[in-house]
Amino acid sequence: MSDKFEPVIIGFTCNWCSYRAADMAGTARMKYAPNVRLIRLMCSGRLDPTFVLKAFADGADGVLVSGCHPGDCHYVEQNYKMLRRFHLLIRLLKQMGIEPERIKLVWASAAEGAIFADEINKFVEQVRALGPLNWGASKNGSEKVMVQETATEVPA
Amino acid sequence: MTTTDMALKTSTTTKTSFMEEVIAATPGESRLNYCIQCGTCGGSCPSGPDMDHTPRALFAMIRAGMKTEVLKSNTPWYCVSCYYCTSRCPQEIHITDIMYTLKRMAIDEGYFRESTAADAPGFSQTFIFYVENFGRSFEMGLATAYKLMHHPLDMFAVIPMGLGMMAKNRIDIIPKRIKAVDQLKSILKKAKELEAQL
Amino acid sequence: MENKNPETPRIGVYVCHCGTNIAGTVDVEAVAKWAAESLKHRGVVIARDYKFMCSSLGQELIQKDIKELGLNRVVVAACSPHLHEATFRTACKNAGLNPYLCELVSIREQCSWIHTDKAVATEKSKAIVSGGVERIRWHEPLEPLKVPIHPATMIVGGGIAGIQAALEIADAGYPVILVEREPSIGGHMAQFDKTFPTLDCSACILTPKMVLAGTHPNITLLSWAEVTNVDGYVGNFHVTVKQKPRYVKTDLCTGCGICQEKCPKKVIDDVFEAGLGYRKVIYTPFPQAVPKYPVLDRENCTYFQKGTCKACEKFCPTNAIDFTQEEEILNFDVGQIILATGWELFDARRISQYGYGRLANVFTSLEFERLSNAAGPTGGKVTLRDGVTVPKSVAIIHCVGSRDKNYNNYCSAICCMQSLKFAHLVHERTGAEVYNCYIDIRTAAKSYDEFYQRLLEEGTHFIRGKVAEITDAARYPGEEGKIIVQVEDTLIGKQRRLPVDMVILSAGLEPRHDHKEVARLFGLSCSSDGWLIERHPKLDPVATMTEGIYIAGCVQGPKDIPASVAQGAAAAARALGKIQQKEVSMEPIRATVDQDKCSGCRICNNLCPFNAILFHEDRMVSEVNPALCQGCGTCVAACPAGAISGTGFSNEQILAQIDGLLLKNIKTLEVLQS
Amino acid sequence: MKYGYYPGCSLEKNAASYHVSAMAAIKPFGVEFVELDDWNCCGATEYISLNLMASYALIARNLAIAAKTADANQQIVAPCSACYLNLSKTEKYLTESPSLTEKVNIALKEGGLSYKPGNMRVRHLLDIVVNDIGYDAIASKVTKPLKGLRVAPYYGCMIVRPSLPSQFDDPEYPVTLDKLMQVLGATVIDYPMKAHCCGGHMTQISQATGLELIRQLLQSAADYETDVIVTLCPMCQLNLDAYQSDVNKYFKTKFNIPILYFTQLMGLAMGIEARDLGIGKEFIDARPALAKIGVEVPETAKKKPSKEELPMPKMPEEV
Repeated sequence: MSDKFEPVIIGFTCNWCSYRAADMAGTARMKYAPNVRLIRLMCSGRLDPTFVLKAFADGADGVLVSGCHPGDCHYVEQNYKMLRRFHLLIRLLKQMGIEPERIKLVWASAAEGAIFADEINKFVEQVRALGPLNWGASKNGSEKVMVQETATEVPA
Repeated sequence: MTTTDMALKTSTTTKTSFMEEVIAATPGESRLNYCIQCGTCGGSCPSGPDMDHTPRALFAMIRAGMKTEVLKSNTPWYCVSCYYCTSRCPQEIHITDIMYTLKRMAIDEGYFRESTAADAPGFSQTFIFYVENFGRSFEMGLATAYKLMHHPLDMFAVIPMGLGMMAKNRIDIIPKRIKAVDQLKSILKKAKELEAQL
Repeated sequence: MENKNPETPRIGVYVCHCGTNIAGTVDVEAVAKWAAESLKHRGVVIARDYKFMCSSLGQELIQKDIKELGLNRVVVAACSPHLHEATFRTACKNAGLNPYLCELVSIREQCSWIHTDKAVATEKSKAIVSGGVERIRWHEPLEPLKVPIHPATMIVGGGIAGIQAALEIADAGYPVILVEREPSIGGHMAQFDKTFPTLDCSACILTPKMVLAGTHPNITLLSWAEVTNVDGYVGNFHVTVKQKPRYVKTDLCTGCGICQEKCPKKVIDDVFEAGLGYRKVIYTPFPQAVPKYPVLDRENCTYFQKGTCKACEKFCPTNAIDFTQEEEILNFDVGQIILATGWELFDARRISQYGYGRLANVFTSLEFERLSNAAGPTGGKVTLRDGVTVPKSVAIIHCVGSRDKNYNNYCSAICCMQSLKFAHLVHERTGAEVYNCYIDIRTAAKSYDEFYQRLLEEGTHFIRGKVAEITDAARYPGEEGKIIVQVEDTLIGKQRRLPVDMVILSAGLEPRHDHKEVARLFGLSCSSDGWLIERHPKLDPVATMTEGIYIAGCVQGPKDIPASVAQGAAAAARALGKIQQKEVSMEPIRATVDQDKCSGCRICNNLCPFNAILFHEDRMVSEVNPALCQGCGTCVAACPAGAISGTGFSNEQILAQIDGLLLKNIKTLEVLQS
Repeated sequence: MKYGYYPGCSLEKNAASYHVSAMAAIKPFGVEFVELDDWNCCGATEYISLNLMASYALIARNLAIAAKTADANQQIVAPCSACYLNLSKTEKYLTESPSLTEKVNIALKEGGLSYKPGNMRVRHLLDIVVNDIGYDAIASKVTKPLKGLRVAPYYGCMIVRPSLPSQFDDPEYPVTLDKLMQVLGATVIDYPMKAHCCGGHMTQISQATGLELIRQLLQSAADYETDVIVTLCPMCQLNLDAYQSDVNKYFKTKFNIPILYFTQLMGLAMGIEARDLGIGKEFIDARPALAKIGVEVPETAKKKPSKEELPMPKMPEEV
């Protein structure tokens, strides 16, 4: 292992498309960066902004969010709802001093293992270039504040 | 690097395949690697019957790494830029743009002299001589210089048309010149330096 | 974060070698050892590694520990949960542990298979195991939901797939409601003359099935009807159907056909005759139509336009004509639904260089089906559009609108065989020279390639090239008055111009124009191409993500008759399986609203695509109907009061998993110790 | 409405009648063209065959000038199809590729210029006429409908293909010029070659190929008994007009179809005098065809120059 900074990234996938895309990349033995640790949700619509803040607070340097392609959601259209939340979340992160480049949204169908792997590689490089976040550490103990209180939804 | 790129890399022994070279030298996403050899381009091409290889065949040859044969071909020089192939291609390959790339490569590497369209670059070069030095194209100069250089015997054949153009007042006898020729020249000089670095 | 669960967690961690699949890249012994030591304070009682955890010996290992060590949580680190989650949950269940207290984390697809550096992969595996351990601490025992199944099934679409499904279920003794939009069932197959590769007469094999479907005591057939609303959930759907007025009393009509004969007005039949023939204003689309009752086309009816005529009424021997009929709304309770709404033909006018609509003798595939049909407008005589001239040369163009990024990306699957069939029919009926222009000949099914061989034998000219353009601009002698097909013959690398009398465009299959509305109506999703998405492309091809709704035939993607029939039967088998169970168990991954916390803001109400969230106006709180909820969790994430929680994917579970993945559990300990 | 106007080299001399007639035809509609200051040649299809960066820099200089021209309203009108295509395509590629833009800007900087792509609308003259001025406005100005004149609208390639963001008509079966001619009262013939190639530069590179392409076009139009072919590109006009006698010689055909610009017919229908529209500069005499609709074209000095004749002195610019 070299001395270069290895970011830690938490990835959220949906159960149907993007987790299966990751499975597909695995089955096809595509090699990609080991920096991402995945959490499987049922749907990207389940993504509570709290999860992202929690990941940053816990020491993650980046967060990857992925779901089915627009129009392909297994719950009809919940990925769109995530998309709306995602844009708000980016604004929130900016206000908190977190670079928006530390979070990335990837649409991947169950067949797009290659795309998924590619996007992870690109994202890892992107976060590597930004350097460590150390958000949890710098806020030292204040992380509890941002859990639970920040999840809001804009009505449709 | 996409996985497609990886697959290409591993399938060839050479460091960079000819196809990769062509793709790299074409602006935008050429999609050359997506060709399914359906022949829509060859069927659509107005000069297709006079080309020594149809565009489709040329793409297969590019894949096969037949660089010399490809760059010697008259195909790119017979392209009339009608964009039928590009517009109809079911794989959305930028065929016309690839033809321009092949022309540039053929000139850079000198292969065009061996093609059956060996004079075609001369036409482009004469045309561009006026553009680079005057900022405008110059039909009279183009016709005479190009014909004199490449088809001296045809010179007499073009005289009636030239005279006709004059009679109808449709041709300039001296080239027009833009005001900022020097500015243009320095822009083009820099652009050529950048091109050489590619 | 401390566990609020009263039970003290006793967790077993099992790390699988998967032969060398995992062990080749991950030091599994080290992972297990680390878990036993470093996660001890998080409740890990035992951690083991084993060659193949999924083998019966591996499962017994877990079961033994559950019994002997009193484990109340199990984490298996092995392959993807999509592969073996059920295996390990069942193993736990058999040992007396609630299956939902077992979590499978993937260190194969997510780690060993995608990485090469063993040290890095081992560290990542530890993090993944740690995430699983933190998560399982928050798991609760769950029981599958049981819902009773209504024995009736609704089938939407009366083409061959829908008919097959209806007959399978009806024959098994259960009621079916078959809804068809057109006046008759039969679908596209009823339009064909011959079917590939055996060249059976389409009507001969289809009409008996139509008659059976029309007369079966267990089938309620509603033609000229459309589904307008679907409510409910698996086992208990409420479907609203709009019965369009026929202006014919079906209890009086005998189907004698006198009204059709006497109706003075003819219009072009765009549906059944594909625009190539005429029908009367009061009509059955074809003589063998099921049901036999005609339909009066109000828009074109002289009586409805001008108030006079009524020829049909005057001549009807049974007084069955009723101009006062109105649209009827019918309601049905059914347990399950099968969608078989089929396909539409690609509009060949979109490819203007093929000249369809401008050049008279360019035909679409459906037009040619009618032209070659013994019951079609020419009585099966293959002629040019003048209805008289027999073509001497015919070009058949494959892949029209298919495999083309400008139109549809996908292969329409049936066109190669269909084009070969056309070539044969043209040979047989006219003796003309036939040119088939193709990109690839795809004959990958039983007896299909043999049919290709037969066409080669018949002397069909096969030209490998996608046709560039079809024009009437004669360029060379011999081209005058012909249609010229310009194509590169890619096998000789030359442009060719084929002067022919007739061109048949093998246009591709497209989703119905209203596929999006249909998907929304039934709560399904379609792919970007517009075909409905099956639950699994290989292992569950007729089920959908909505429990109790199945798809069959071309609504799922282009396919031929044998495949449509197979899917119709498969969908019926799935429905029958559920009917026989009398009740259905559903994964207990559901959202629930804590009524004490709910502020009644109703933000969640509009987010649910399954209308599973009810609002109690009286108490001003929302409630999730567990039978409708599919467990996506969008409402859980959206609830500003944190009043909604998702079983199986709760906030606590996911937040804990984040802690675990980032080894916060270890780090906290280290901080405490230092 | 004001637009930046990029005439292109051809309209200066060879296709001067296109320029003159365009100006005359748009004038009654309050449309104003502001010629870009000191514009340069677009490089046609030739420069890109020699040097990629230089060809983009050459075109980008014009885009940069247009962007600086306040009266241009971020729109460039090009009457020549090749100029239109080059400008539009360059705008598209620069917008899509930041790295290409970066390099082009390094070159432009040498000339004290810079260009930020993404806001410029490049448009063909026909687009302005049919979409901005509109058929209805034109119809209201038609005083001498082209009744009885059989017109073959000829689009050529580069305004309909490839599909650029500025595209305004079907790539295979365009109709805007057909509709315009109908509005002018002409009998429009629907012939299959209207968007095929005029031969482009093939007349220079391989005469046989070039002449054959011209022949195919003339043949198709002649099959439909056209009186006149109407074009919207100087290259198409030149190929079909100036090489028509060569085609006749080469293939032993007897084509005699005048080739006019659409703006010339537009002007005639609006009652503008033929001499104010540059009519009379064609090689194939348009007078017999125009006589059908009662248009008289004043005699030009010469009909056919003989080989012995010496060149004419340079004429003053037309008004």
